Amino acid sequence: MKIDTVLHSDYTVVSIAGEIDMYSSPALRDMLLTLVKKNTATVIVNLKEVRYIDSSGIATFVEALKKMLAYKGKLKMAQVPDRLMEIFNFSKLDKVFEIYGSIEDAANS
Amino acid sequence: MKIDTVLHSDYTVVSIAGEIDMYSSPALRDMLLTLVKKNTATVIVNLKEVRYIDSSGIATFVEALKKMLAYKGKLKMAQVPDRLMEIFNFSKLDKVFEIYGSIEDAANS
Amino acid sequence: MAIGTNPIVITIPSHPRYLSVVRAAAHLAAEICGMGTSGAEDIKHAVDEACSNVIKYAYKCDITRTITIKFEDTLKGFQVTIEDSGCKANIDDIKIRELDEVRPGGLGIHFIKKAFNTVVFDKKKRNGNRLILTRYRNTDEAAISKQK
Amino acid sequence: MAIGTNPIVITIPSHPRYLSVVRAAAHLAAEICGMGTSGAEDIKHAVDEACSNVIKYAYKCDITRTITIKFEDTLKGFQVTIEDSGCKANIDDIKIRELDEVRPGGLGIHFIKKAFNTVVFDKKKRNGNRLILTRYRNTDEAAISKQK
Ligand SMILES: Nc1ncnc2c1ncn2[C@@H]1O[C@H](COP(=O)(O)OP(=O)(O)O)[C@@H](O)[C@H]1O
Ligand SMILES: Nc1ncnc2c1ncn2[C@@H]1O[C@H](COP(=O)(O)OP(=O)(O)O)[C@@H](O)[C@H]1O
Repeated sequence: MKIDTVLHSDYTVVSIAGEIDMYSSPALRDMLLTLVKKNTATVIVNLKEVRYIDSSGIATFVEALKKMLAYKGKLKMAQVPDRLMEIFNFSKLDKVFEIYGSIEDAANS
Repeated sequence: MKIDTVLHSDYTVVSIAGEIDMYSSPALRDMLLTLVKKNTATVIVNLKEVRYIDSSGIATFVEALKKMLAYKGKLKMAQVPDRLMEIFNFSKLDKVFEIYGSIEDAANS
Repeated sequence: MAIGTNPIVITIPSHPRYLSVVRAAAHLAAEICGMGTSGAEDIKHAVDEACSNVIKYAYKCDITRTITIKFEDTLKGFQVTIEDSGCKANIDDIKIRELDEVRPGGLGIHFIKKAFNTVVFDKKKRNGNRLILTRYRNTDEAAISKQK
Repeated sequence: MAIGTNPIVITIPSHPRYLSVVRAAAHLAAEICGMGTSGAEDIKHAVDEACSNVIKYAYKCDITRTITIKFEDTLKGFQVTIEDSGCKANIDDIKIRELDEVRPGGLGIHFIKKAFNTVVFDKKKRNGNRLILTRYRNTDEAAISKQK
């Protein structure tokens, strides 16, 4: 898994590539919690290059979302590949996360 | 491995996708020898979607080439991915096969 | 694997780093056994979750142990057997939470049950655990879901 | 695999259909052991060729047997051990042809030697064969080629 973070004036884009599993999700958690600690208002997670996510990856996003809601921050998902969308649907997370087709859509919403 | 064969007036294009190994190369051999039996003048092998080739795959191409040379037929390789080109170079087959960047180049040569 | 032939068996150290090897093997084994593209994806995911649970719960994150995973084609269908030598799983501990209750954790079992028709711990195993997962042949997603 | 930890071990039926599982495992194991992208590709290829040879020569295409492949990180480097219970390989039979002589066949050994610094059959094994392949740590392609 690779994580690439870009800070824009209004939002921060976290682009992830590869597989999010029990091995890699701690690094993702560290990154998201760093943003949470800074009370980042809007985090857009670009999932375009993610080939796999397991329950630990989902748990990581849910944890970050809950922490962000506490200070009224927003965690938005963008460019979710079909297979991941299927997993989000199955986990009923499509109702929990804001999901957008593109990073622009996520930024402008 | 998947093989797709298209007959044109002047040449036949054999497009292969996936992995060519000891398991799949017998099917490739069957296909090439069918073309050889018909004394097909020009066979262009499109390797664009081939992710892997082992020695049995290479042996299959060498066998077909030798059989085609016997009736002055031509076996041309097109769109060879970098990793395969490396293997052809290592096996000194870059000097044995005619290799082209595109199917058009192979057809027009 | 034709039915009744030798299984594919893989042993990894109990470290999350090796889960990618198990996933690749599970995916290919399932494809070879004719489980279809989406079936193979679900099986890969489920086996990964089950192995993650072995590391977390049976081995309590001790990364110096081993996990053995067996893939075979049986009369019943595609069968995966996961063995460890860790703490016995207490079935009562394995709480299945409702998916509607959104919180981190508790999803793994759902992914395992999504892919497999039967999920059982073999009671005959003395030490450690032997989890036997079976996906029936020709089950479509709908049939698996309905059973739940 | 950190040096000295448990190896990854995989057993497959001696049928070419399962070589894809071995390739995936070899590639990932090599990557995890820090063999680099091109090193991992070469290792994958070499292990595939060695297993193909077991099926062809040790088992004479009997697909009902098994092959066991072990991947480990040793002090020497990345080590792959391939075991079968077939006919003993006669070292004298393993002729290495010149690459310049173009003919079908005889390339496998070259791909094995391209990826690994040492290629030896363990003489201690009574029945069947145990091929031990070692790629030294920090070997670059150039160094391996020069040795030949
Ligand atoms: N192999 C196992 N051994 C013991 N307990 C387990 C095992 N697998 C799961 N459990 C128990 O079942 C619960 C639910 O597991 P799971 O759905 O994978 O979610 P999570 O691990 O995120 O809590 C776990 O919290 C744990 O208590
Ligand atoms: N595992 C093995 N057991 C016995 N003989 C072998 C084994 N591997 C290779 N050989 C011998 O070495 C020769 C060269 O092998 P290789 O380079 O893989 O080419 P090929 O299999 O295409 O002939 C083979 O023809 C065979 O006689």
